[in-house]
Amino acid sequence: MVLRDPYIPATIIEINQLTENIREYCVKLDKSIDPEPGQFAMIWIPKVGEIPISFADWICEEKIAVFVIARVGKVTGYIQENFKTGSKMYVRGPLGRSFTIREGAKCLLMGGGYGLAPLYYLAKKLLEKKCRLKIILGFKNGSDVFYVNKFRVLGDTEISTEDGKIGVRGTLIDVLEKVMNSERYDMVYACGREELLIKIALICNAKNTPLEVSMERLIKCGQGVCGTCVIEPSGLLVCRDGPVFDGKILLEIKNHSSENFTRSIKIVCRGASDAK
Amino acid sequence: MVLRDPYIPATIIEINQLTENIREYCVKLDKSIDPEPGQFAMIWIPKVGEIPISFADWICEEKIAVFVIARVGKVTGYIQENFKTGSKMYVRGPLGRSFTIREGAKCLLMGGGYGLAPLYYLAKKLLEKKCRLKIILGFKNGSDVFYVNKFRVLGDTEISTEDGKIGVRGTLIDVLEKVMNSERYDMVYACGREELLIKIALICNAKNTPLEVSMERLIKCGQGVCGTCVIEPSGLLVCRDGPVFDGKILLEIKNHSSENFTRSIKIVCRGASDAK
Amino acid sequence: MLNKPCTVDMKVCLKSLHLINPTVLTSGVLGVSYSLMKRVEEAGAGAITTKTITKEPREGYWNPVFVDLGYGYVNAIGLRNPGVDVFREEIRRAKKIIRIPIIGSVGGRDLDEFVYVAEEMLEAGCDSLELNLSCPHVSGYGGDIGSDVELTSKIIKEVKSISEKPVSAKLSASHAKKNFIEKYIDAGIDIIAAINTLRAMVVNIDSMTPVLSNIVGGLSGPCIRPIALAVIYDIHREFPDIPLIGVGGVEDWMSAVEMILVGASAVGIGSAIAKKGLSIFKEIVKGLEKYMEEKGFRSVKDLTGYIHRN
Amino acid sequence: MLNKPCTVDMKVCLKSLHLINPTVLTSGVLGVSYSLMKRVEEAGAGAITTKTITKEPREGYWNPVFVDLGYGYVNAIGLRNPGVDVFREEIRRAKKIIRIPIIGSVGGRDLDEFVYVAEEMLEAGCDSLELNLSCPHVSGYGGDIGSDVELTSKIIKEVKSISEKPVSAKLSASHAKKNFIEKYIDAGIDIIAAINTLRAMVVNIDSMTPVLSNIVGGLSGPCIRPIALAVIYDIHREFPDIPLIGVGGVEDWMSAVEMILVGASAVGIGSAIAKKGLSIFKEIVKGLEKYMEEKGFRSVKDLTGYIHRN
Ligand SMILES: Cc1cc2nc3c(=O)[nH]c(=O)nc-3n(C[C@H](O)[C@H](O)[C@H](O)COP(=O)(O)OP(=O)(O)OC[C@H]3O[C@@H](n4cnc5c(N)ncnc54)[C@H](O)[C@@H]3O)c2cc1C
Ligand SMILES: Cc1cc2nc3c(=O)[nH]c(=O)nc-3n(C[C@H](O)[C@H](O)[C@H](O)COP(=O)(O)OP(=O)(O)OC[C@H]3O[C@@H](n4cnc5c(N)ncnc54)[C@H](O)[C@@H]3O)c2cc1C
Ligand SMILES: Cc1cc2nc3c(=O)[nH]c(=O)nc-3n(C[C@H](O)[C@H](O)[C@H](O)COP(=O)(O)O)c2cc1C
Ligand SMILES: Cc1cc2nc3c(=O)[nH]c(=O)nc-3n(C[C@H](O)[C@H](O)[C@H](O)COP(=O)(O)O)c2cc1C
Ligand code: FES
Ligand code: FES
Repeated sequence: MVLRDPYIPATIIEINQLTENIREYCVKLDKSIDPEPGQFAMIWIPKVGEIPISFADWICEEKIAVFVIARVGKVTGYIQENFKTGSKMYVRGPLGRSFTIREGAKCLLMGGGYGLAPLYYLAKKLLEKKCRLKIILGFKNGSDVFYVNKFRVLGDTEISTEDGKIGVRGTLIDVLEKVMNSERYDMVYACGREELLIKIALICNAKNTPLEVSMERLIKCGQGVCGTCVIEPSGLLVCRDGPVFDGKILLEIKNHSSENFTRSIKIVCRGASDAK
Repeated sequence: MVLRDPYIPATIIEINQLTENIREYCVKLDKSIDPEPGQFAMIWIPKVGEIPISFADWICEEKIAVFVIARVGKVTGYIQENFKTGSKMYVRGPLGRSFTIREGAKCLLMGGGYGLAPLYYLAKKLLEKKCRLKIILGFKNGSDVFYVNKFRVLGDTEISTEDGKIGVRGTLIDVLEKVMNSERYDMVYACGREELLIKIALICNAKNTPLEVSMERLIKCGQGVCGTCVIEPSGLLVCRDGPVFDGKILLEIKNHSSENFTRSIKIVCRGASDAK
Repeated sequence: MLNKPCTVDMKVCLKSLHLINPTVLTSGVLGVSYSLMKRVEEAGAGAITTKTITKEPREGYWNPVFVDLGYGYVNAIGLRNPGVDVFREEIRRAKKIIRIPIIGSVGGRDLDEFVYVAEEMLEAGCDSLELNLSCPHVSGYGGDIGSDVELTSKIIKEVKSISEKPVSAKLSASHAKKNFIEKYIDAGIDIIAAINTLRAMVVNIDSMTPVLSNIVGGLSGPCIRPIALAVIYDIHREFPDIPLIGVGGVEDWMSAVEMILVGASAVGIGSAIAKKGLSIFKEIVKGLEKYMEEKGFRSVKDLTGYIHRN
Repeated sequence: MLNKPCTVDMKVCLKSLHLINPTVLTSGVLGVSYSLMKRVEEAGAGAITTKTITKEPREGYWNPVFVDLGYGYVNAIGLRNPGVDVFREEIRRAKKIIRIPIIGSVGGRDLDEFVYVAEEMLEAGCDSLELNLSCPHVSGYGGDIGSDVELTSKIIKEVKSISEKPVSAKLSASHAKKNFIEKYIDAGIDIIAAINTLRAMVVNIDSMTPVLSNIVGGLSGPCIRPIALAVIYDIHREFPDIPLIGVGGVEDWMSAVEMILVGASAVGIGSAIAKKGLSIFKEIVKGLEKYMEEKGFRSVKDLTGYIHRN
């Protein structure tokens, strides 16, 4: 097919403030797509920028995609400040590799922050495939909690907050250790900050439990040609080989998201920072 | 679809000498096509040239096209001199507009020379649509006669030769006048030299009988952009609006094939020759 | 028409050349006979450019001359034309029956040929001239002229001196450079049309031969539109006052909008006719009109170059 | 391998650069880190060209930087690279684990930058250098250098004077002219790689804006192959002795065959990786091998430029 450009026009039909920094955007697309859980879209705001955002949900019949967007910088800031119901964005995707789903598996899902987004869509799809779900959600403070009731409908859900206002006081990891000690899971899925993912990977590795994680790097082309989103030393590309990877890659990773995410000269110097 | 080029490789599997100048080539195509009677192919012989040839038959299951080729000049001469079973040519098509077929109609088909080619394929298709066929074939001499038995199977066939060796002595037109005086036809189809077609058009016009003719002009692009195959004064293009036209256009034609066919500076000067 | 007021003005002016709408039949496609020009007018075109005409008749290259690649076309017709002495009559006849402007495309190998052909075309009644400085596959013509900016400027100056009608330069993408165009404007050029086809070839690996008899030809069609858009964008940014005819890959009303947004006052339509036939003109005019209504533009002029102001 | 003797020689030589097969990762695609280069070697490439490296780090342009059009791509990455001082380490590390040749792509705004970067790249262990004279969307770099034939010749001469390794010039289609190349050869160039992307843009008519943040970018992919083929054909006809790397729209073994037939000794593979991933290298090598067997060619060398002799 000869394309005009790969962007599907999309109109915001609903915005929900989830926490101080995080909002949920329900957007109606002009064309149907078929995202799988874990895949992401590139969201283009003309004259502002283009960023990768995971599918938090997809309502096929109505061509509605749900995006959960945390305010971090230029583009996400612009969206939160300027976008209203009726505002337009342009979506290219779905891109990347999705989570693996095994029928009837006993699954543990864990995540924090906007990492809940892909997990929510995953949880829905897992249920469709008759999986049993245990869900662990971690938040910084009580005021950061969101989506909990939506998850409770899908499976047995536990929460941790560092200030202890809701659920267990502590982090995801505290809950994880307890849960993993009392039961075996066929599959663990995790999504959140990379330090957290590494800890989860170590635990799962020790317990010999398969783990899939969703990873982040700066995304430029999104189609596996520019090399920006590389994970060292494997040479795997987040946009193409990921964003969902086997948790094992976290055990040997060399360039971490914290280094990679700085949109400064540092990003481009990733080669150098690895060397040290 | 992204094409490499529009040419389908084709291999000659059978050659039959029909008359001194005319041969029948059965070629097996690498890819299936779906020609309708009256449509043509551009046959490309690398390093030699490319010419328009009508489909004389198409055996769908085996992807075999039949071309009846008269020797006239460079490319047709090359084909007759060099092509054997196993030789390769390249086919682009089907191109152009086909004959109109009305279910159950009473049809008169007439043609001469390699004009029989499209008529044969047409006759087969008409029979499939339960039409009744009267066929008139005209040849110069007894030695020019071909395809007659193939036509006889399909309908009531009469022949004329100018030397009288086979069939009626005289031309197609003599037979036509007789036939048209004794019976009415729903549709007349004709294919042959343009002088002949004009005479047929005059007769059909007088009798108020619908006529479709297959026309020729020099074909360059074959896709309706270069304008080479134009028929004046209508501006109709043989490669795109034809080669099959309503016989009426013959009554007002300004540039005749004889002028147009000379591959000399004359062709390019068509504009001028019209002016006179 | 009665119950819906026509709110959008489709007329465009390219200097003194007035078009009822911004669609222009581009040079080399169907503009070879009065009858075809008439059909193009009836199909709804705003103007017609003739095939490039040379002094002497040219037979052009042998078949194959045109290759459809799906995403574009490669052609090497070879400036096939009957020569201006014959074509003059074709234009005269066309002028009697056609009301939209006819732009005569002038070819030549040197100053003299350009001036000779231009003079004849004007005498025959052309409403404008377009100098072919860009055909990429006929040695000595087109691009070979256009690469020599001094010669080209001289040609423009001379042709302008004999012409009261607007004169346009048809440029190739590789010659649409700032320093070239500055000189053309100094020389008096009125309009710029860009782009012509890009030198290209098609290879058949089964026969191990080129497909075109001339070996090389010119690439046109949808796939060159990104290149044409950048050329028109660049020229309009540097020279916002010169009217531009955007040519290259216009295949529907959306591509016409793209061309106009980046700076074209009118759009040329060429090889898309292979796929869509002549109905493309009305399709584009209708689609463009509807788009402008929806976006609230009153005239094509307001849409021209809008991307630079948005 | 045991019961079928390997009758076809896939090795190619570009001057003193020896490739196990004629597929080369083209500059700007994945050649940004040692780990990616390793993956490309494992995928079966014959050689790797690095991203174009400049003296200072360059962040490149903001998103969007890459647009898929179906028939091709328009990109404006903006020569994003960490600068040669950092990239030197990447090359050193790559050289330790990679056996196929690494061609360092050198970028610069002037003679000094080219020489500085070239020197560093050589010291880090590059097996060859490629001078980027053709990137179409970074002002001051690439095509802006390549359009100045005198400066370019000087750069070639200087780089050659410090390099014992073969040096290639990466040309754009519009600068691949006979009189340019003559001078490059006089200046000592060893290899020519062509073509780079063509200046292009993509417009979104719904938002009425350009899609790329940089507005203009470069067109690559299948749709530029007809242009690249004509460039390689033209160069090989005029200069049959200079080894050519044919780049532009190579998307499968058939397009590699086309490139080699018209005169390429090796083929560059770039944006096709977006569609096919890294498996494209083995696919091309296998397909090419089979084609040569069927057609009775013993070596890629025999196939190179065959269309000129057929
Ligand atoms: C596959 C994938 C899926 C994602 N899904 C979501 C999602 O569902 N919801 C959501 O809110 N965010 C998601 N992100 C992160 C999101 O893309 C970034 O937050 C966003 O690109 C920041 O853009 P900005 O212009 O607002 O920030 P910038 O102005 O570009 O940067 C502000 C800060 O954010 C950091 N940053 C830049 N790029 C990224 C990045 N790719 N990831 C994280 N931090 C970054 C910078 O280093 C800087 O410190 C996802 C990222 C990836 C790679
Ligand atoms: C739609 C169409 C269908 C055709 N179908 C058949 C067919 O089924 N069988 C068949 O034998 N021929 C057919 N022809 C005619 C055939 O195309 C020509 O005979 C052929 O192009 C001559 O090529 P050449 O290189 O051998 O002759 P050239 O060397 O090009 O010319 C030799 C002589 O033939 C004349 N000539 C050139 N082009 C044509 C032409 N298009 N038509 C007629 N005479 C021409 C020249 O004026 C010259 O006098 C068809 C033509 C058209 C337009
Ligand atoms: C068959 C054909 C013939 C052409 N002949 C000419 C010509 O004679 N003079 C000219 O200036 N351009 C000629 N062109 C170039 C077109 O005018 C136009 O610049 C080019 O095809 C790009 O537009 P398109 O993509 O709409 O076809 C020709 C193009 C085609 C396809
Ligand atoms: C994303 C991308 C980045 C590129 N970066 C460079 C570069 O840094 N240096 C360079 O010489 N060419 C660069 N190019 C051009 C390619 O090397 C190649 O010449 C062009 O893309 C045509 O080949 P293709 O059609 O196989 O992609 C880049 C191309 C793409 C698609
Ligand atoms: S973002 Fe370009 S390769 Fe992943
Ligand atoms: S042959 Fe070109 S228009 Fe018919």
